[in-house]
Amino acid sequence: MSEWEPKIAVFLCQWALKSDAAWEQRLDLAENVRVVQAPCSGRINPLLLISALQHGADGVLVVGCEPGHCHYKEGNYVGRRKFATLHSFLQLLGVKEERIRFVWLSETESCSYPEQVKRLQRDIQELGPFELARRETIPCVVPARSVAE
Amino acid sequence: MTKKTIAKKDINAFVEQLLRDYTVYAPAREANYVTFRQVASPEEVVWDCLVTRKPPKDLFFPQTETLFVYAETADGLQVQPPEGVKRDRILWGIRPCDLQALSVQDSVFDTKDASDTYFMDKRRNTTLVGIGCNQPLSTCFCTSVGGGPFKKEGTDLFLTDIGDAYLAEAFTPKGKLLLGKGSFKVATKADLKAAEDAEAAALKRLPTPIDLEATKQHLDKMIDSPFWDEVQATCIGCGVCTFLCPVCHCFDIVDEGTASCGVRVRNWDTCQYCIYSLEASGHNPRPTQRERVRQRLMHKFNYELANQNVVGCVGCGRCVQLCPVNLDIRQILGGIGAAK
Amino acid sequence: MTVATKSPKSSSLVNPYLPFPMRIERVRVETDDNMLKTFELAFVREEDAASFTFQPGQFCEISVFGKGEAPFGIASSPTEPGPLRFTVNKAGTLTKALHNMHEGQLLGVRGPLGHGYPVHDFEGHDVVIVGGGFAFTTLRSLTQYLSHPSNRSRFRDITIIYGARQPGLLLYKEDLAAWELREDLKVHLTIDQAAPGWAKHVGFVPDIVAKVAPVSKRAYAVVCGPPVMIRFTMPKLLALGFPPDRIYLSLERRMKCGIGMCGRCNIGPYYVCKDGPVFSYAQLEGLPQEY
Amino acid sequence: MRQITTEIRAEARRLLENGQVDLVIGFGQGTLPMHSAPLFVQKAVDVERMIWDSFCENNLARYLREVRKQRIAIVAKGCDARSIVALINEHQLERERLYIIGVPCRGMVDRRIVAGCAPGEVLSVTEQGDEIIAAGESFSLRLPRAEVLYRSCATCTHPNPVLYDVLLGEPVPVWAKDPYVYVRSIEQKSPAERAAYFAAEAQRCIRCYACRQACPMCYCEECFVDHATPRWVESGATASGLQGWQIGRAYHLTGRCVDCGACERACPTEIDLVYLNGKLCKDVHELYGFEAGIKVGELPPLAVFRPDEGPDFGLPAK
Repeated sequence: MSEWEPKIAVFLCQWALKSDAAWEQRLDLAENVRVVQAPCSGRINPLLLISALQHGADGVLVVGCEPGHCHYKEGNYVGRRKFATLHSFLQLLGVKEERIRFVWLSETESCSYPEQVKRLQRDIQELGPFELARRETIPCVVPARSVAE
Repeated sequence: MTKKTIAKKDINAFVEQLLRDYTVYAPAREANYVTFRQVASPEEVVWDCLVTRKPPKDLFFPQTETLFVYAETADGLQVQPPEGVKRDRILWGIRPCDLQALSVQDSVFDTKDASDTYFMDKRRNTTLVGIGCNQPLSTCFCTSVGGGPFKKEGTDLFLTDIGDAYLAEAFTPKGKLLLGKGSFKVATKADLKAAEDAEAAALKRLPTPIDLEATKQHLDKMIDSPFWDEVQATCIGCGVCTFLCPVCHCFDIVDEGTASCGVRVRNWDTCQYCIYSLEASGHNPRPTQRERVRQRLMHKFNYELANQNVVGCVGCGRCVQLCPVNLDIRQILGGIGAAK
Repeated sequence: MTVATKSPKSSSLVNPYLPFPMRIERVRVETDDNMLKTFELAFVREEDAASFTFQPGQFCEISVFGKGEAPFGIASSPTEPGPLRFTVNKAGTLTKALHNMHEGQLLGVRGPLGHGYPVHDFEGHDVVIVGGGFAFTTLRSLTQYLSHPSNRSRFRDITIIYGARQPGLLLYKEDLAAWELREDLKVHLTIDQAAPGWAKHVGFVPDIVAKVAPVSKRAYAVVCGPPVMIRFTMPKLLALGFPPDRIYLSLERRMKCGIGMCGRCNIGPYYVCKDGPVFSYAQLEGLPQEY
Repeated sequence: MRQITTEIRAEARRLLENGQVDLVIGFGQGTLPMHSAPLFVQKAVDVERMIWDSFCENNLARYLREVRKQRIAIVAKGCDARSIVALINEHQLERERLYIIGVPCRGMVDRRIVAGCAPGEVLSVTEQGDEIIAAGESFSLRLPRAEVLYRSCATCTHPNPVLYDVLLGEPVPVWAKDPYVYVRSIEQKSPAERAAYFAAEAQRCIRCYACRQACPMCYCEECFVDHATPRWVESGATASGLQGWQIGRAYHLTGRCVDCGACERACPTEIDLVYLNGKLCKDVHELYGFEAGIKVGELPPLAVFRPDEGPDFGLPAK
């Protein structure tokens, strides 16, 4: 287990990082981090979060804009109810609370985004891998023989 | 044929011995019901369950089965099917209805044109130990569809409960082999009489045969019958009847993975689902539940007779017991003769 | 490709689910709307090429790995050497992925599957070929086969009636042009509505069948097209005197296994994959019209 | 019960005879003991086939969206009526098309519990007051009705229809105090126990989708599980495929589920679905004060929001 490194899936509202400096650091190529941009945190299908976990993510971070600053006025409020109920539901299934994190970044905090990702990585490192089943087809097992033999 | 008996007190030792040489599947408890699964000890075997929740078909035709793994490598595209059965298997305690169902599946998966390697591999490497049904349930109707509570066709070894002992009849070399693994005695005349009595008593509890040929002929003329509108009205279009049917064999083939690597699997599928026959264009040759219910009945009582000379229903009663809206195939069959 | 099964008996030596590889040699766009492409596939292994013999009307299951498998009629004729041709309409997930593939890429193929057109029965008879839209693929195979110099003399008059919504949606335009030049083929092309520059038939295929009125005596009709075209063409052919056992249809259904096991493509007791895809109308009469 | 059966028949006869409706959806005698089956009645002569007893377990509201008849009467117990309200609120039904025959419900009897108590196959069941009498070939068994109710019925707090055109019989007193008592008992387990429990339950799924098909609220034209691009969950009976299906199915009912338990009753492998759905009901109740299908016109909780509600997602409250 000592070599195990958690994989993090980030669902990022494309408007949440308010400055170019913050946008530069969105970590979409960082090791063990995958960033999925969404038009708005309210537009993120909860199935995507479940799918990410089943595909190999150990932690999920959803980043949205702070209240009053949603590009679409109220999208983040719609998202909030979805995430709050999903989060609670997954805990019933034994998924640990800390595994999924939702953050709303204010304009001034938007540069703290890389720190948020790293903090989640550290927390998940403590928590261990996702509790429920992963997709069995990943990673693929390379067969021994070839059709083209 | 060899007829022997084994005392009930010795049966666990027999199963114990079989477990040393085989992988054994038997009716056993799962949650609050009994179903076929692998057992590790004789104590797990449930003896008094006539109709298991799920039929043993998934031991030959698993709900999800890998056809092959594929991967793109430097040498091109590689395709590798999984290995076959490694250790000989025993299916312990299969009932005559499920045995008959297996023979129907044989006629689907092993034809003159093609043979399903996956199904046949498991079939060849499995010894079937059947057991008769002394006390058929109220939902049993094997006798209606050409079966019987002690029908032994297709079994390797068949057990009949005769009180303190089981009468054991071996029909194949595979079955005879098992007789050497337990404390069997030669059957006496009294034993054979007891078995006959058990069969006669069981038959009394079961319904009379229906005229399958007449049913088929009725169905030939019932393609557009309003009968289907009536019987389908309350059907909710789930897969309970077909997935729990020991005969139903439909499947879907799906790739799980990416273009460069993954597995091709087959999954049980059912004619009752809307998407079963839905085409990519949006056209659906069976657009409503009416066509789907008709397909299920037609397939079982007309098409399979026409194609394989077998009936696609063995009267196990699982669909009767577990249909969420109590659509009873016995009632539907009764209605076919009377319908226009 | 080895199949790992224990002591298989002879009939099950071959795993019917394993595809063999074929390479895309050429892709061409068939129609103006870009929805139809013809793929020319070449065998990768010589033994596959050697053992692959087929009849017009048969089909293959083509694997696009990661998306699955789907059946496609073989559009080339056994008389044409070289790659196999398949024309694919972009409709669902698999065909979309296939349309994005290009020369050199590998596909998996199983086949040939099903039964083709009964060409031997056609010998000494007229043959009327009726097609609509993108369902002309195996009819191309059939036409090429019947009209091949080594075969042509065995058949009497050959009439082709083929329609599409617009001129740009007709498949195999080069072949159609070549057939029209031949004196031993009667080619009737039609489009649904008049279009500039179109001097041939205008109207739906069933109406053109009635208008052309091919002689039914000593003739076979072969029909392939969308369900609605089939439904309206049948009465016209019957009215012209074609008996049901001399009308053949090539049907399409959603398919998976291609060998009569997975259960989904049946029309009555027949499986389209195994017993078809070519059926005589006599076979289909009285069965559910589930096509 | 017998009284209500008579009243249902009379009402159905009246509605069909005077042409007020084209179809009455209710229950008829099933073919097995402890099974009553959904019944469609279109002719007044057939109303005698209608019954009302302790085994009318299906949620009949699931049929409403599929029936194309113009005017329908439906026998609705508490949960059916809530589903009807929820469907109206989601614009899946027109109130004007419906004639709701409300029936106060005493909870439906779980035939699996009865069968589990019996020493042999149950061949007949009768009711006497608050007792169920189950009999087989060599036994007769008396069981207190309250102890053999379905789990969802035992915790039901809306046994009386919330919407009806006619109410047959007297409203029944509500017996359950806490509708979420069962969910709470699961919540109290450790995360590891909960994960193991969910995995074990989901593992028995055979993907027959009876839960979905039995549900009045599962009316999507294409279910997420049937979607090919993207394929949200694995297609097969693999652990992740089964868990993904169970998660997606339940979660999609957030704020829409009326906790009727029809899904669990339809399940052939007896998977505990009620705790999944119950959790969602509990959360929307506690977080947003919402219970599905109670008020006509009330929007589902995931379609609305209040700016000042929680959680604050790491930001200090303003």
